[in-house]
Amino acid sequence: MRIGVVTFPGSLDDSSALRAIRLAGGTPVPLFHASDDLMEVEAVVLPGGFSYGDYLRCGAISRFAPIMSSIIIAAEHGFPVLGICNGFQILCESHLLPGALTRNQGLHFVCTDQPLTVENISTPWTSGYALGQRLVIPIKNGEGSFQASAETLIELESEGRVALRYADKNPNGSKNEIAGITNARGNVVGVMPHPEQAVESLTGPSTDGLAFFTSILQSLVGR
Amino acid sequence: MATIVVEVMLKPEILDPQGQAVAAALPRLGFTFAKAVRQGKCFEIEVDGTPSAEQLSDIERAAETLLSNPVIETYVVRVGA
Amino acid sequence: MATIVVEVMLKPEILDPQGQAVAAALPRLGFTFAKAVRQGKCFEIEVDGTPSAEQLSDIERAAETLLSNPVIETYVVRVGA
Amino acid sequence: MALDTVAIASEQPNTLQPWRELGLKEDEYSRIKEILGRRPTASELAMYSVMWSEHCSYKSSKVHLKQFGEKAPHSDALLVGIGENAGVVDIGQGYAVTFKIESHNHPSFVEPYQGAATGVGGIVRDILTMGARPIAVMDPLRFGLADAPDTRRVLPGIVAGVGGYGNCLGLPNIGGEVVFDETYAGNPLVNALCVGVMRHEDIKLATAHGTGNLVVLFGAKTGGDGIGGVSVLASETFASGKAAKRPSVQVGDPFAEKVLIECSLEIFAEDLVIGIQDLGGAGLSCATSELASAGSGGMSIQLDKVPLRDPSLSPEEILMSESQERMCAIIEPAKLSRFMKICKKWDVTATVIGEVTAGKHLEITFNGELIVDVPPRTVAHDGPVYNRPIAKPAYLDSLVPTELPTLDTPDAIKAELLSLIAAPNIADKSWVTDQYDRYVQGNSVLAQPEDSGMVRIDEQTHLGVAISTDANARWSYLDPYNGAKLALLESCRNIATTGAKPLAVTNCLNFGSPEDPGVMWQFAETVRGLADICLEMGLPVTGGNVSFYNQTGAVAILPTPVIGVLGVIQDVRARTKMGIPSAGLQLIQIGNTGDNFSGSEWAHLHGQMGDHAPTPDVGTEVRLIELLLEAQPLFESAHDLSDGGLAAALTEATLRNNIGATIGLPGEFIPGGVAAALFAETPGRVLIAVDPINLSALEVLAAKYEIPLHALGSTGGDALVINHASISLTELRAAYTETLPRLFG
Ligand SMILES: Nc1ncnc2c1ncn2[C@@H]1O[C@H](COP(=O)(O)OP(=O)(O)O)[C@@H](O)[C@H]1O
Ligand SMILES: [Mg+2]
Repeated sequence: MRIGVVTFPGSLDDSSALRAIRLAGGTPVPLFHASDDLMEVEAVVLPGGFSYGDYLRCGAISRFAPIMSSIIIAAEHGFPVLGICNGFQILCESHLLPGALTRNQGLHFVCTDQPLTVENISTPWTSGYALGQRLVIPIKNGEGSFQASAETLIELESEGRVALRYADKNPNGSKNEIAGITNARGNVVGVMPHPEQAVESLTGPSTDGLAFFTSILQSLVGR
Repeated sequence: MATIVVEVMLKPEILDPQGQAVAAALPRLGFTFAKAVRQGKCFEIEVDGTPSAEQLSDIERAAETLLSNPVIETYVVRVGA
Repeated sequence: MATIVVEVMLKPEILDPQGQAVAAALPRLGFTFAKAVRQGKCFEIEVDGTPSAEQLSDIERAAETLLSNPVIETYVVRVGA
Repeated sequence: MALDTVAIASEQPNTLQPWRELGLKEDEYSRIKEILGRRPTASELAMYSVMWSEHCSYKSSKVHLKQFGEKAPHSDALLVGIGENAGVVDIGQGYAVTFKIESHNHPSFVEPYQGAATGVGGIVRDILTMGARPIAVMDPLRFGLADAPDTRRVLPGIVAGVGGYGNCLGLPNIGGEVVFDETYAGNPLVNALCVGVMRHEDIKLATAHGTGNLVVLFGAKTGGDGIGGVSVLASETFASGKAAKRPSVQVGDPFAEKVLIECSLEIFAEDLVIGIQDLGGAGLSCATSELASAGSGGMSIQLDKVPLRDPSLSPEEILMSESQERMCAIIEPAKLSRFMKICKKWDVTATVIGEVTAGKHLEITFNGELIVDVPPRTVAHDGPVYNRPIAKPAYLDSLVPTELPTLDTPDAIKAELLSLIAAPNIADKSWVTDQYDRYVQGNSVLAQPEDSGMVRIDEQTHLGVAISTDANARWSYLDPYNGAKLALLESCRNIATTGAKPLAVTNCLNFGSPEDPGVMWQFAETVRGLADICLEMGLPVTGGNVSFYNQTGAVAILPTPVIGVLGVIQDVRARTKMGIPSAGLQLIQIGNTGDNFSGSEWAHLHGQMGDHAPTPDVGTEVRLIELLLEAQPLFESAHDLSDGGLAAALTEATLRNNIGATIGLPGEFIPGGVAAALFAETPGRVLIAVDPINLSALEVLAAKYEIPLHALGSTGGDALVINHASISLTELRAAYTETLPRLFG
């Protein structure tokens, strides 16, 4: 099962995302921002990092990369896309997901082992979790505060499109403790926490992130 | 040569922790003038000669699509010196 | 109530990677108007009524000591609407 | 201003030149004239002045640093030693590791964010230059008192700068230090360490040879950053009143550096460069003269080819500019097009600015006019050497022994412990370290607050490296010779506590003014101690950095030799962590406690310094390290005892996983009683938790290495109980964690 990971200039967690796909049993495929060729992958991960230095706004410049034009078209037809951290920011800037990620309330970059709860298991990226399951996954970002208009928040909540929520403490001032959301169709998911950094107990606080990658492989098999 | 200034501010309903931090710091330094502070970005764009109508409309479009994110921000374009 | 705007820009000799990133992105989107772009911060400060001379001089001092770092930045204070 | 050419310099020998303003001494200026047989051109003067500055020439430290060569232990692991951008050691399986610490102290006082950010950027380029992929950073920091107003300006800026740059590069920050002392007010120390890994065959050196090979400048465009920063700023005390001495600050662009790293690694992978050098202090002056000097000598440069960010720069300014994120490579003409292609892929500007020539001179032209014509060695390597006067400082004669309370009651134990662990030097540092990405790259096996940082090198074989940095400036103040030795021993112990074997050493020597004989004595003693201990421990010094002039008026900082030790672990899965993992374990202190209050944090809390540093017991430390490495499979957790003594170690070990402990301290057997047992900072001790079934095996090993074990008690419960003093973990945590957030928001 070929899963792509896009490297933008300034992507940082691309190698970890490739590793996570491999550990989950998939075939990781590196994709480069400057080409619009999706290399026959069946799903794609937009990894964390500081694409284009996060200058202007996080994700604002990457959204215009050639690879994104292919991804946007594919996503509108149901192609599975997971955006992690900077990838989530890119998805919002691309309008594949609503809302925006803004400066953390505490004004600092925050790297911590964050408790979360899973709130939606109907997406191909979260189907391997149990509803309400508690996870501990690292967050590490300076602009992770999810903001959206009141109507958008009502829409997300009423349609059950909040995928992950911060538990115990809100680390950054996100509206409704939102840590991750999905589009209406469920194929596009964006999360601020880094599941690819919680796939081995040796290097992460848990292995709670692995199910994002096993979920997508399962979903693709079942299709 | 002219300078165009694009000011981008967070919408009033969006949390502005940077502005809040400044508002909190001012009185600690003895400055009491501010009722509220919001922090935004500004871009100084240099263009050749006086900007044409077409250029100005291009700048508007750039401000709307690239320089600001309409989900959370508003912008103003000013033609400077 | 008046709004004071303080614009803080990097000095021209200081590297401005953010402005450069914007300048590089504009032509990729087909916008060719910009000869150069610099990015700075702006603060919108609300004060009660028309600002007094004393308030204005306070604002100048705040701009110099808190809102900007004179080692690398310059600022302008404008009284807005 | 008219261009000052070599021809004009020959014709007009009497032109007045601002050598003094550029930081040169009269005899140094005469020597330049002697070398050239004429007065220097303005550009040559600029080059010599920066390259002969303290920062670049090591003119005050050289005579001492050569001990690292003279006393060097034989080491099969050393692949590249002192003298290159960073030393390289063999860690087996075909891997080589390079690591180094550098300081960026003064710039971080002037502009904390950018100063610290560019400090990280600079050391990362040094590591990259060796041909290595940078894999982690660390940041030993020193600040003025935690509650001083200026610390509230300096610390958040520096921390944000270290994080802002390192996080954006995707380098995990796996450790560092945060220490407060009033002598660092006005002189914060920002030391940055980077470690990188490569295959043996990929090692690159800074050398230019092969007539006709091209000199290529790639990376950011050149602006006016930090002009004069190196010579003026780093050679004289920074006096806040003299605005003219302020440097123009260097501003970093971590994104540019990130793409420069990826671009360079792709270039290395295709073996496209003959030699390579980063542009750091003294910019192009340094890079061109060092490359030429290390090669055959001849090089010609067309300075007008250098891509500029600020077109108004004069040739002297271009030569001196410290614009960040630039590299200089020597490549064969046949490989140029491939080189350029890779640069284009990463959107990195690359320009041929000259070539290697058959001659022996570095010749630089500007618009066709010859403005520099020098033997490069005289610029890069044959700078002045000073044997500065040395005198044992008077303060050492007026030191007084500590006089501290005894701890007789449970209430006294509790109160003293809680105030100690809330002291800024001991308190939890996560306010700082949570601003650093410790996970990125997915290979961080250990990071702060563990005793050392540890990174996996190979996912198949599980090979890894560990790094720890340490300095105990108070001990160095009391006794710089032993202070340096103790810092190195502590670093080694930290490495061994996590399960790795010490292999090599780097250092960053932060001191006051070398023109003060007392400071110079501290420096000389430090280097002597460090060279001696490295020889005794069989560890090579692979490189380092010296930072002088860290002083305000007549007051110098505490002598602060920051020592970094690199260790190797064959299987990272076997590493030991510092937190107690479960209840029902035995807590044991390895090593004896003595009456070592001088220089301790507890004495400091009581306003005392004391009069002597502990005497290092190298034999015992070596056996301790051997014991730690052999007994490691028997440990459930292990934590080095250092600042704050056993009290701090117990706090950290219990709070890590929120598992309490009950211990009894037989104070009557320890000189200094219960107070010493808890708060003395005797070196050579480790706190471990072991499963009772492993106890006898541990005892056998300890006996073999003749290392004493002391049973302290057992783990479990939700309190730390010490001799009837019971402190709930909640109370303990509050005291330990609230200090930094309260001070810095
Ligand atoms: N304290 C020290 N211990 C050992 N080597 C040192 C020390 N200080 C400087 N060096 C070595 O001297 C050489 C020159 O240092 P430096 O000029 O700082 O290098 P760079 O210009 O690459 O930063 C380097 O090889 C460095 O490792
Ligand atoms: Mg170097």
